[in-house]
Amino acid sequence: MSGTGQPVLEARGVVMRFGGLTALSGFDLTLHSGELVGLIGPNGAGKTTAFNALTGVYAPTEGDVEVAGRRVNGMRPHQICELGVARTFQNVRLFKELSAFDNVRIACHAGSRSGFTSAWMLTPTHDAEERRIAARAEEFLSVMELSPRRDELARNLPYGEQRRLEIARALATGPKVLCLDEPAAGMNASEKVALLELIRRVRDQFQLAILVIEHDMRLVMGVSERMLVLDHGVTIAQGAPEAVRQDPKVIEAYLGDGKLRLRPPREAGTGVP
Amino acid sequence: MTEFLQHVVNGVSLGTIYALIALGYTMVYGVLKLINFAHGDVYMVAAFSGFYIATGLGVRDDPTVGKAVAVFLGSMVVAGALGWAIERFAYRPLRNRPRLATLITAIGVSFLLEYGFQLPSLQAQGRSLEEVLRGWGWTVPGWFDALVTALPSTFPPGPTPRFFPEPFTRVDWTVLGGVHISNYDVVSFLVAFAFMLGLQWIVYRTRFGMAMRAVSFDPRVAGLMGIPVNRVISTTFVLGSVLAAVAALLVAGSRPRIDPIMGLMPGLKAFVAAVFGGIGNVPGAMLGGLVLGLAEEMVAGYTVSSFRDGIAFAILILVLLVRPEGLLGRVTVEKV
Amino acid sequence: MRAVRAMALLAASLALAACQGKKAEGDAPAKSAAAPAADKILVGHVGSMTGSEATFGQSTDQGIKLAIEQWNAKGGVKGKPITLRTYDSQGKPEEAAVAATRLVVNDKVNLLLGEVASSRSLAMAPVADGNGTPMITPSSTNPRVTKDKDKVRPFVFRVCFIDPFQGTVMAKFARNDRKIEKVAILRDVGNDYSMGLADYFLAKFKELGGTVVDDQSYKAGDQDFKAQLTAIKNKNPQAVYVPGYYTDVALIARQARELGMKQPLLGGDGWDSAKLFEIGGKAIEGSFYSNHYSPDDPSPRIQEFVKAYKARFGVVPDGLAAQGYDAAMVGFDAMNRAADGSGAAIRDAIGATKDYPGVTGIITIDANHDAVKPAVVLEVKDGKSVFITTVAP
Amino acid sequence: MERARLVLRSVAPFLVALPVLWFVQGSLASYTSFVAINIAVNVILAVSLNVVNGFTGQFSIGHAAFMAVGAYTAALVTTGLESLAIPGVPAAVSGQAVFLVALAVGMLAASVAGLVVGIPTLRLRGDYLAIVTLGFGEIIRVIIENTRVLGQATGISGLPACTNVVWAGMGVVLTVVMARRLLQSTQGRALLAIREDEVAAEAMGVDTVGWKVRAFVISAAFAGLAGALLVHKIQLVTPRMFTFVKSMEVVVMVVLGGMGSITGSIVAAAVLTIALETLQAADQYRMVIFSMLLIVLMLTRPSGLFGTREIWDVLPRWRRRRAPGEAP
Repeated sequence: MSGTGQPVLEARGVVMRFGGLTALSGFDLTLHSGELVGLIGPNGAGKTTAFNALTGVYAPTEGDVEVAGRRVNGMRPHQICELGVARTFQNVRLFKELSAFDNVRIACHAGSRSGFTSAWMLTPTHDAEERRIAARAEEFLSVMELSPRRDELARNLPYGEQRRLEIARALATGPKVLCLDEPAAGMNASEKVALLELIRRVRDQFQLAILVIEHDMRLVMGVSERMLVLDHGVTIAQGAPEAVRQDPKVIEAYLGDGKLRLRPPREAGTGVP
Repeated sequence: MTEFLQHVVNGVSLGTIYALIALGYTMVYGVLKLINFAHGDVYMVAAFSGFYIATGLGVRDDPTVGKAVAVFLGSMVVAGALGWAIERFAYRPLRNRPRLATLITAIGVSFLLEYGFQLPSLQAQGRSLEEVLRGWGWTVPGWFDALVTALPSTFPPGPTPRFFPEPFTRVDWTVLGGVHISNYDVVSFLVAFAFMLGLQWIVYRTRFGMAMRAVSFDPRVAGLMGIPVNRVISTTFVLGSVLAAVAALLVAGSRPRIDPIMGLMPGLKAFVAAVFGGIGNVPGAMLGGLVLGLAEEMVAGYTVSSFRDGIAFAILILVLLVRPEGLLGRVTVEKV
Repeated sequence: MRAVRAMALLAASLALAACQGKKAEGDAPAKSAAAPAADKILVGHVGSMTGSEATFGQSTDQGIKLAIEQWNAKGGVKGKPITLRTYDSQGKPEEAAVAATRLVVNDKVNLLLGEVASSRSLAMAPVADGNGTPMITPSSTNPRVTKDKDKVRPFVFRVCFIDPFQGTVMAKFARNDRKIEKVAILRDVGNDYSMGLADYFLAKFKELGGTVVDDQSYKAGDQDFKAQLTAIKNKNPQAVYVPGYYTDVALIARQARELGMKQPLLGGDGWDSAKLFEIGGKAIEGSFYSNHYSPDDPSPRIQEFVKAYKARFGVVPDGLAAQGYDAAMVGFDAMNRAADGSGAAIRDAIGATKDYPGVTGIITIDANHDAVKPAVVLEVKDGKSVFITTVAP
Repeated sequence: MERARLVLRSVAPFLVALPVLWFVQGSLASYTSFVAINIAVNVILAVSLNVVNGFTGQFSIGHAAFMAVGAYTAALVTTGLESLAIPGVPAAVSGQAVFLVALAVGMLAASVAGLVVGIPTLRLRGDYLAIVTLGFGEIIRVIIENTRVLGQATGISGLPACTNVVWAGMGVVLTVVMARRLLQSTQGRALLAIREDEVAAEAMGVDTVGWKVRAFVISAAFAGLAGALLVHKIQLVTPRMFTFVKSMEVVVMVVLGGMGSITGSIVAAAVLTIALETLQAADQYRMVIFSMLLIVLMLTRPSGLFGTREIWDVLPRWRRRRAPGEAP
């Protein structure tokens, strides 16, 4: 574990309030390059809210978020993305009517510097830029094993491939931190294992810090070095997977009867609005 | 002070027109998320049905309560039927298609009604419709024959404005030392207010309203839950069109000039009012209409009247920038 | 889907039938005809047959139709029958320009008639000039229609007043005859005719020593004019000048009375329609307007026109129908006098029109290609226009 | 060598179009060329509106306002510089040069208007944004009607007749090349991303507000071009040419052609313009038939003629799709 040097992503005392509802309180997180951290908790615990606060979808009500030492509170998501935080969505949000290739190419956009005029005049710079983007997009498609699906419309891909395409798209933004929101949701056991393997490989290849939200505790434990457990917006435990599993508060909040099995979801509507 | 009060009365009276039409707009939008551009034209058709019925009954020379009721009921029936037909034939086939497709058929229907009513009457052309159709080699079915003979001889009315006879006698009062107000202003406002309350009651307190809200939320799921989606939508259209008919008669009664494009501007303004109030929101439509009417009135009365629409729209844009969901619209945060 | 197909069928057959119907009526030659046969005279009319000003366009068209039918009954111009081809401008200048081009270039009309609004006639004028086809506008009053900057447009004429004349007439009448000192103006801001009249009225009225206490505006088609009227009422003028069209004036008059205003309204020839009295009712009583002629004029010329029009179209003609009729009549009269059928010859003949007894007055075309004719001022009394005075140009 | 090839590729459409248009110009009768110019203007309008409504997925119903700004600005330039002759150059050439300047200035002015309208996209979406564009259209009209320099309701007449098939055609080529190259560039894909999913686009580093404003600016500039071309054909500019109805006509063209389809916009603009012209023969039934046509077209092809695709993507698909007997 590379717990030294400047963290790539740091959250200190982040609080998210929606009207009277506190969806997240006192959320702390330090993420270093190369780390793979699991963020777990029952439904409505505030995991996605934490993601949204980190990536700028919501501005935190209180607290600070820093990316590579730079405070990003109140920045728009695209600015945070440019600083190196990329994400996927719990309910896949691809550009449905565009091809897989285009989906990834759009994400390569962040690094593009040529403007409208050069696009219209087809200047050599623009040409080079387009070629660079295309090559990059191809690369990420192949990393996520989607090359054969290059020209398929995103909405026509099977679910698992849509999930992978979302990761490819996030990778294409050139992130330092990758936030994955339930990447394995809806997959069967063997698919999940394969996906997590892939994620780990991606982390090693691109030297990323990865933050994964996952329901399935066993799954995350297998891959992550560190875990964070949320319940009702409060961080109730964090640390190495083994330690977290033994934590009585986690067992109380999450595991109930002590077995590794998901508790029935809480009443709907206790999470983010 | 008198001038100001007069402006308030005028503004509320104008705003009431917008509100009455906007209520229908907002109902349909609430359920279908569709900008029913033909709504203003249903309003126009209702005014003309009222005109033909009133002419047939001789309202102009001898207005009675019974005739007034007949005029109102008759034109409500025509408007309701038209609303139903528009939904059935122009909108329903596109129900699950891109929302803008329906917008274009709405514009098409709007044009069709406007230009159709601008055609010179067959009487003026010296031909009967059957002759024309036979001339084209069509056989005229019996029911069509009956329908045509039932139509007034001066139909379509053509582009020249018509005089609309008062369905009930106009009374003007002078109050507060010089402020003029008529019974039409009062009745219109009360009717609009009653409609607002009634609609609110229907939407939130009846089984039908519950079905409407369900359809509005997600028509597909509502259908799966056993709600007769088509019937709910049809009924909403009929309801909205009937509202338009009442609005048309109240407006035409006090501003007795009707013509085939009379629905265009009020329809547009009512749409603006509905959005301004928070589209889909019943009290919002009422409030939006009144605010728009008052804004226009005050701008015209106290600043340069040639800037009336411009300044009214500028105010509107500024308010929308501060409250992007309209005055009473609910702020919806997209779930990410 | 069945409904869709039925509608498609209906639309298609309507289109087809409309074209066929046209041919059957026989008032238009086959579409592909490159040039009118020498034994026929083809007249083109560009009018707003649909859209927000369709009522004006259709009235004008009917006036023209009546003129043609009357000439044809007499055997046509120089023994040749006249046919009419009307194209719709939808009230849009750009459509008017295309329609004029089509009539002049493709259909090769001998005479071009139209438009009601100056903004559309202005779009047609370059077409007429550029192709050497004479054009007469029945009711476009803006000076620039016949005069481009300082140059008179060679082929463009009009049979109506120009804005300066009519605005001035009413200002003189109000100030000198009625001794009015304080007047308010309510003009249609989107209508160049109304703007022109109001501007010239304002200038002349001030010149004659009167004061304009308020200058408000409205937009054609508005339902409510009470805001402006309330403001005007507060300034307490002795009369209100409303140089708009009857469609709006009738409602304005009503709403003025509803607000307790008793001042007379003053207006221009845009008021001329029976609908004004029908919709305006008692409210319009006691108001004055300037016009080309008085429909009550007992002269047989006018009475016969009114009678013939009523018999043909079932309604009383309005001012626009009368002007359309006159524009066509002046044109045919000129063609009858012209040396030959060429555009230039007809143009010269129109320019030479002198003391033509039209329905809308005795028309003489001056060097500016404008009609010189006296104006009459009428008062509305008992639902009729009553002649008050004549104002010479 | 490579550089020369790139430059050539960049200007090729214009090099090809210019002689073709010269040839066409010479062979068209003046009525036909008038209709052709009308079609060209409508194509420019539809394709440019497609940038906002089709590519970016915003809903603008105030396109006529941008047209008006471009038209009036260009008219002021041509009338103001009419007497100005560039020394040593024939009058005709100098007139064309002035016209080119006028078009450019018109586009610039319109794009500034586009910037003003684009800014509310910061906060407004969907129908609320539509109302702002509509309101802006009304405001522009009201301003023109109240400004003496712009001729109020009468407008400015006596403009030089500069627009011909070559100018209008080059306008179309410029607009279409702009739209096409935009669509194939990373910038254009940013717009598509906004249309598809604004939240996701933002999260992928697309500055959604910035690109939306830019889309409005570009779209407005070309609407201004269309306006400037039109008024220098009919030699007149009046506020009546830029009403709400005009804006709606352009929306109809875009939706009918298929949102986001460039060729769709072109075909729809041409078809509708020609249909209206042909229907002149139908007398008073003209607009009635036209509106029925509109309804029928929309009911039979609800996603527009070509959907979001281009004509060449669609034509073979038709054949393929019809084969298994699927209902169209």
